[in-house]
Amino acid sequence: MAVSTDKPPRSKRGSGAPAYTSEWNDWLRMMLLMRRFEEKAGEAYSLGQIGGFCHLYIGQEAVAVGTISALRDDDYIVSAYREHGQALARGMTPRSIMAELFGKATGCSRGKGGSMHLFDASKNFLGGHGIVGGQIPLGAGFAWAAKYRGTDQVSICYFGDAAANIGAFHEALNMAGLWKLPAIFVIENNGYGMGTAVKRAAAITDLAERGAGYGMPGVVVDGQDVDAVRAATDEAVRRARAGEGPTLMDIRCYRYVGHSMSDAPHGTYRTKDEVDAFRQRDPIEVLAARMREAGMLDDDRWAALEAEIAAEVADAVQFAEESPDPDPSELYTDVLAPVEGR
Amino acid sequence: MAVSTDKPPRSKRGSGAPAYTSEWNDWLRMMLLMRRFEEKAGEAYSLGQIGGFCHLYIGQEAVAVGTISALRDDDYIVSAYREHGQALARGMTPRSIMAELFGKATGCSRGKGGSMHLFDASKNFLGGHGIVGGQIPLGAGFAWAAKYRGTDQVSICYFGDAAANIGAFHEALNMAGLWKLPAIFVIENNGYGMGTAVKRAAAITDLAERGAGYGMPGVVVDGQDVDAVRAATDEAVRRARAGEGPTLMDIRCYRYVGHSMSDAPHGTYRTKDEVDAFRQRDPIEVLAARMREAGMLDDDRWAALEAEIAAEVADAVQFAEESPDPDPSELYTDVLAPVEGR
Amino acid sequence: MATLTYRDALNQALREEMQRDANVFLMGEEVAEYNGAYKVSRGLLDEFGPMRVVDTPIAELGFAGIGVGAAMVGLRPIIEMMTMNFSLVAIDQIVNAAAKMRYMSGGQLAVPIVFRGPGGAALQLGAQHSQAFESWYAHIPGLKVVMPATPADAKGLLKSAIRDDDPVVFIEGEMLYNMKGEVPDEEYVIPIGVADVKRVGSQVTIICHSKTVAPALNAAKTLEAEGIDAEVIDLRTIRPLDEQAILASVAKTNRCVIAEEGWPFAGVGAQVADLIQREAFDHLDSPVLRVHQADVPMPYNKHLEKAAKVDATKIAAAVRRVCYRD
Amino acid sequence: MATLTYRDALNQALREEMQRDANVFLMGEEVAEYNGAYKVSRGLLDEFGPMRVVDTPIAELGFAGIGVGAAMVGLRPIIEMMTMNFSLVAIDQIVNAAAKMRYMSGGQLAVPIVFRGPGGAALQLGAQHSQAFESWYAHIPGLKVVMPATPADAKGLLKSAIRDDDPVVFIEGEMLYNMKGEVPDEEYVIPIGVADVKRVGSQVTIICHSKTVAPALNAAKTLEAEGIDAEVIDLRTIRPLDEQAILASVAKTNRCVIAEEGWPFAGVGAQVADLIQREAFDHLDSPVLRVHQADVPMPYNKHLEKAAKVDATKIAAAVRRVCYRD
Ligand SMILES: Cc1ncc(C[n+]2csc(CCOP(=O)(O)OP(=O)(O)O)c2C)c(N)n1
Ligand SMILES: Cc1ncc(C[n+]2csc(CCOP(=O)(O)OP(=O)(O)O)c2C)c(N)n1
Ligand SMILES: [Mg+2]
Ligand SMILES: [Mg+2]
Repeated sequence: MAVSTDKPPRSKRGSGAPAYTSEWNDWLRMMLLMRRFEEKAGEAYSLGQIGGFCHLYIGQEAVAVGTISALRDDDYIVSAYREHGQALARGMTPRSIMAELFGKATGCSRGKGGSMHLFDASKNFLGGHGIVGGQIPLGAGFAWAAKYRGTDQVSICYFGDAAANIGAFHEALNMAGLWKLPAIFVIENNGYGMGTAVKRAAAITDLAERGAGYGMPGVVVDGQDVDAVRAATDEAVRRARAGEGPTLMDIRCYRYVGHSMSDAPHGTYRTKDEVDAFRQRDPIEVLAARMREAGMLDDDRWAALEAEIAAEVADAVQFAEESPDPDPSELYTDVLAPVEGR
Repeated sequence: MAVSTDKPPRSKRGSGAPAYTSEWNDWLRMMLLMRRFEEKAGEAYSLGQIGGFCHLYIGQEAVAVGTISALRDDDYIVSAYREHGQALARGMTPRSIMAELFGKATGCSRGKGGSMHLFDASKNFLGGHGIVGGQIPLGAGFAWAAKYRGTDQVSICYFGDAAANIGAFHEALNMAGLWKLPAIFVIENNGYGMGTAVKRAAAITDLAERGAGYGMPGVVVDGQDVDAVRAATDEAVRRARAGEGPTLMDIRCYRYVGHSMSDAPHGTYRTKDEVDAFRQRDPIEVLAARMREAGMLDDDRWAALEAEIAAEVADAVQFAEESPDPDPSELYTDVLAPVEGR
Repeated sequence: MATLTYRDALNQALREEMQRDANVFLMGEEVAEYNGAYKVSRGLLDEFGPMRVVDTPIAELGFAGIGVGAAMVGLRPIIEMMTMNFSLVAIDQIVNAAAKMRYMSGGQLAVPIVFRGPGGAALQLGAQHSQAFESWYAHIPGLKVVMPATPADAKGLLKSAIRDDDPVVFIEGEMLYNMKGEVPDEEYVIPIGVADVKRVGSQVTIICHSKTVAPALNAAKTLEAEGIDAEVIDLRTIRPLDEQAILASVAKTNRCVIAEEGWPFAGVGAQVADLIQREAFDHLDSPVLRVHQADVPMPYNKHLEKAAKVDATKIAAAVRRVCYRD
Repeated sequence: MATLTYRDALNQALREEMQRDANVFLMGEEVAEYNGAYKVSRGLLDEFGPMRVVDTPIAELGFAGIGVGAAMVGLRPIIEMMTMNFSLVAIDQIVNAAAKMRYMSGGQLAVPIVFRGPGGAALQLGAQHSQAFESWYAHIPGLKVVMPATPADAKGLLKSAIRDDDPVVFIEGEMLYNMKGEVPDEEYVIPIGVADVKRVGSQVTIICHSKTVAPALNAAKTLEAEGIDAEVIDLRTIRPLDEQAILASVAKTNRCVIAEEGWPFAGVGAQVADLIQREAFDHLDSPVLRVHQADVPMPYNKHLEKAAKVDATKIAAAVRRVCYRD
C-alpha cells in the first residue's frame, strides 16, 4: 500500500471508528496546546533561548493525543527525541517542559536532559531518548516488569519510521512477541527519517507487515484522525491487558516542519506541495470540523481556546525565562546514587 | 508449521525436485568426507590435539553440499563458526582445514584462526566468524561489491536459526532487500541455538516468513534431502544473478552431536529419541538410497568410498600432526599491513 | 569456612540475593534450562522458576535494554553475557542507557542492574572470543566495574553489585570458575571500591586484578627467594578505583608494577600509572612498569597464545627491572 | 594556498580520492541526497552518482558490516557515522570484524576501510550525543585512529586514511567543521602516525589533539605573556602514537600537560602520561598533569556544559602548576 509520503493516507478506520465525543473538548485543547507550544519553542530556539537539537511535533498531534488518552496513569510511556507532544499529552506541565528546553533547574529533568531527554518519573514518562531505536528495548523492559509483577499495566513505546530498520527494533519486538509482553509499539510514521523517505530506507513500505515476523498484529492507522488513532489504541491496550501480547501500530502522520530546528521547513527531499497536501487534512482541523458539525465548537469557543492556550504558553515561556540555572554543583550530582543510597 | 525440532521435516520440494544424478557421486563422496572428517576432528579434540571451541557439522552435510554445488568459483561464501562443512564443500583441502584445527602454520589461516575462523581468500571462502550474526552484514557486503562492480557474482551467507533473532540479521536483510543485492541468506536451521529450541527463541517458528518483512522470498527447504537443497539454491542463485534480489532460505536440518565439543551429544534440551528420529532420514543415507535405486551405488562401491575417505582423513590428520607450529614471530605479524603496503 | 569454587561462590551469591529480594531476576542466554553456559546459574531455574531465571534469544542489545527498562521501574535485573565479548553488540544500552539514565533524568531514575559474565581470554578461543574490555567500561561515568579474583571476593562483591543502586559491570573469568578458595559460611558482603592487599610487602608494589592476581602472587613468591619483598594489591573494583590503597602502598614501597590481562593502549594500567606519577611522583624511585597482553588480536595457536598472555615470569621480570635487579 | 573550512577540506579529500580510485565509495545516513548531515559530502552525489555516494537506512551495525565485507573483497569504503556516538551500535563490526580480519585470516585479507564522522561534544547536545571515544578505538590492535585539528591536516590525513590498507577510525568534530585554515593547492598527503609541533617552545610541552589544539595554542599565548614558553604538540594520530615526538619534546622541556576532550579514566592522556613516566622518567621535573572533560555524562544546560569542557583557562592553569608558577 502507499506510504504517507505519496499522498495523505485515507483512514483505515476513521469512518468505522467510534466517536469519542465526550473527550473531544480535551483532545482539541491538548492538540492546540501542542501546536502553539511547539511554535513558541521554535521561536525561543531562534532567539537562542533553547540550544542543542530541538525536534518539533507540529503535525503529529493526533498520534500522542489518540494513544495516550487510551492509557491509565500507571501505564508506562517511552519515546525518542521528538517527544514534547507525548510529554504534554501525559499531563506534564508546559512550564516544566519549556523550562527543560531552556535548561533551567525547574525543568522536568532539572536542566540536565534537554529537549531530547524529557523525564517525569512520577507520571511514568520515562524519556526522551536520543539513540534511534534505543528506547524500544526499554519499552519492552517496562512491559516485562509489568508481566513480572503480574500487574495489568501496559507499556507504550514510540519511535519513528526510520527506527524500524535498526537492530534494536528487531530484537525487542521478537522478545515481546515471544513472551507476549503487554507492550504497544507505535511507529510514528511521518514518512521520513530526516531527509530519507520510507521507501528509500525500508525494503517494504508497509512497515505494519513486520508485525507478522514477530507474531503480533500490525495495524496501519490514519494519524491525521485522532478518533482513528484512539480506536486502534483501545484495541492494542485491550490485547495487552488481556495478556494477548503486543501490537505494532504503524500510524501514518506527517511533520510540517523540518526534522529539527537545524533543518529547513521542507528541504529538497520533499516538496512544498506535499507539505500543503497534508496540511489539508490537518489533525486539529479534522477534529475541529467534527466538533463544529456536532455543535460542540463555534468561532467564539475557538477564539477563547486560542486565547487561553496563548496565555498558558506565554506563562510557560516566562516561567522558563525567570527560572534559575542549575547550581554549578549540579554538574557532579546524579552520576551515581548518593553515597547513603537513595 | 512445525519446526524441525518437533519431527523430521517433510520435504517441501524433495519429490518435485530435479534429480541431479550426474552430481550424485561427487555429492555422496563429499558428504561422507565431511562426516568422517568431523568424526576424526572430534577424536583429535578429545586427545587435546585441537583446542578452543569446536563445532561439528555432523548431520547437516546436505546443506553445504546442496548449496555450494550450485555456486561458481567466483561467488562469495561466508559462514559462522560451524563452517568445516562449507570449507570442505568449497574445495579447501582436508589437510589445510585439519592443520588449522591443530593450529599449525600449514593451516588455511596459518594457525592463527582456528576452528571458528577458517579462511581461503583464493577460493572466496571468507570465514569462519564467531560473533552470532556478525557475518550476515559481511555477506551483504560481498553482494554489494558484486553489484558495485556490475559482475553477476553471488554472495551466500550461512547462519543458524538462533542468529535470525539478532539485530545484524534485520539490518543486513533490510538493506539487501532494499538494494536488491545478489545475496542468498541461508538459515542452517538445526532446530536449536545451543540448548534453546527455535520455538523458545523466536516469536514465530517459521523463520522463512521473515523474508516478507524484507521484500524477499522466504523458502523452507528439507535439509535432509540434498537434491531439494540444490533445487532451492538453483532458484535463489538464478534470482540473484538476474538482479531480482536476495532470497532467504530456511533449511531444516539437524545436528546429531552437541553444540560444540564441550556440550553433551544430546543434553537435557532434547531427547535421544528425537536425535534418533532424525538419523532415520540421514542426509547421506537418503542420497545413498537414491543412488542404489538408480544402480549407481552398491556395497563394493560404498566400501571403496569409505576406504578412500578414511585414507584421505588419516592423511589430513598426519599432515596436521607433522606440520610445524607458526614461528613465534608470527604473534606480531598480520596485525596491520606490512609497512611497505601489500 | 567452606572451600568453594569461584563458580559455586557466584552461584551462592545469586541464590542468596534472589531469596532475599523478589525484585532480583537473572536473564541471559542458556541461564535457565541449560543451567548456564558455564553452569554459574546451576539449579536456579528449579528454585526460582522461569520468570526469575529467564532464557533469552541471542539478542544481547535487546535483552540488555529490557533489563535497563526493568531496572528503571524498580526491578533488579542481573543480565548475563555469555561472555563479555558479546557485550559489544549490547554496549549502546550499557553506555547510552544504563550509565546515563540517572543523569539525563536529573536524578529521577536509578538503574540498579548488573551486567555479568566472563571476560578476557580462556584457552585457544581465538581473536573474537578473547578480549578484556574493563578499561572500556571503566572509562564511562555512571558505571561501576567490578572484577573479583577469588571465590570469597566473587561472592561478596556480586552480592554488593546486586544490591547497588547503580549499573555494575561485573566481569568474571572462564579460567577462574574452577578456582577453589575459602568462603565464609555466614552472610557477608564486600564493598565495591575497596582494593585488597593480597600479600603484604615492603620493597615493591604489584597492582593486579582478576586473572593477574594469581600470577602476581606466584611472582611474589619467586621474588621472595631472590630477596625482593613484594606487596600485591588486588584492585577488585576498577571503577571507582581505590586510589588511596594504591598510593599508600607506593608511598611505602616506592616502586610499582601493574599487571593486567588486556591490551596496553589506554588500558587500566595506563590510568593507574598516570595516577601514581601524578600523586606519588616524589615517592617513586623508578618508573612504573606495566605487564599486559601482547598488543595483537589473540591468536589461536596455543604457543602463540601463551606468548601473548601475562604470566608470573613476565611480572617477575618487570619487578626486577623496577628494582634495578636485572 | 587557499583558505578553506575544515568541512571543505574534507570534502576535497573525498572528491579527490573518489576521482583517483574507482574503488572508493561513501556510504552512510544522509550522505547523498541531503549532502551530509553536516554537509561534508556536499556535491558528491551529483559528481559520482548513487552507487558511489550511498544513502543508508539507520542501521549502523549493518552498513558498517557491509562496508567491511566490501573492503574484504577489494573495495575501499568510507563509512560515515553521522556522529561517532552512533558508532556504538556498530562497534562489534569495527572491533570484531574490521580490526581482526587480517589477523584471523593469517594475513590473507586486508580491510581498507575508513569509519569517519564527528566525535565528542558540540553545543548542548546532551549526554548521549556528546561523547569522545578515541581512547576506546585506540585500545584496539588492528585499528588506526586519526583525529586532525586543522583543515590542512584534515585533508592530508583523510587522503592517507582512504589509501591506507588497514581500517582507520577517522574522528572529526562538529565544532571544527567551520574552522578556516590554509590548505595547499597542490596534491599532498600527510602520513598517519606523525605528530605535529604546532608551536615550538622550550619550557613545557602541551600535548593535545583535535578540539584541544586551539585552546592549547591560546593557552600558550597567554602563558607567553607570563614568561612561560610552551611547546604545543598535536598528536594528529592517536594510534599508532608518535612516541618519539612526545618523548623528544619532553626531554627538552622536562614538563608536560596533556589536554584531551574525553573522560579521564583510561583516556588517551592516561596512555601518554604512562609513556612519559616510563620512557622519560629522569627528564621529568614535575608530574605530568592532564586536562580533560569532567568525569560525568554531558549535561544539557549550557553553563554546566561549559564547566564540564576543556578550555584554554584550564590548560593554562595546569601548565602553571607543572611549572610551579601557581
Ligand atoms: C543510532 C542513531 N543513528 C543516527 C542518529 C541520527 N538521527 C537522529 S534522528 C534521525 C532520523 C530518525 O527518523 P525517524 O526514526 O523516522 O524519526 P523522526 O525523526 O521522523 O520522528 C537520525 C538519523 C541517531 N540519533 N541514532
Ligand atoms: C553475539 C553472540 N552471542 C552469543 C554467542 C555464544 N554462542 C555461540 S554459538 C551460539 C548458538 C547459535 O545457535 P545457531 O545460530 O542456531 O547456530 P548453530 O550453533 O545451531 O549452528 C551462541 C549463543 C556468540 N558467539 N555471539
Ligand atoms: Mg520519521
Ligand atoms: Mg541452530
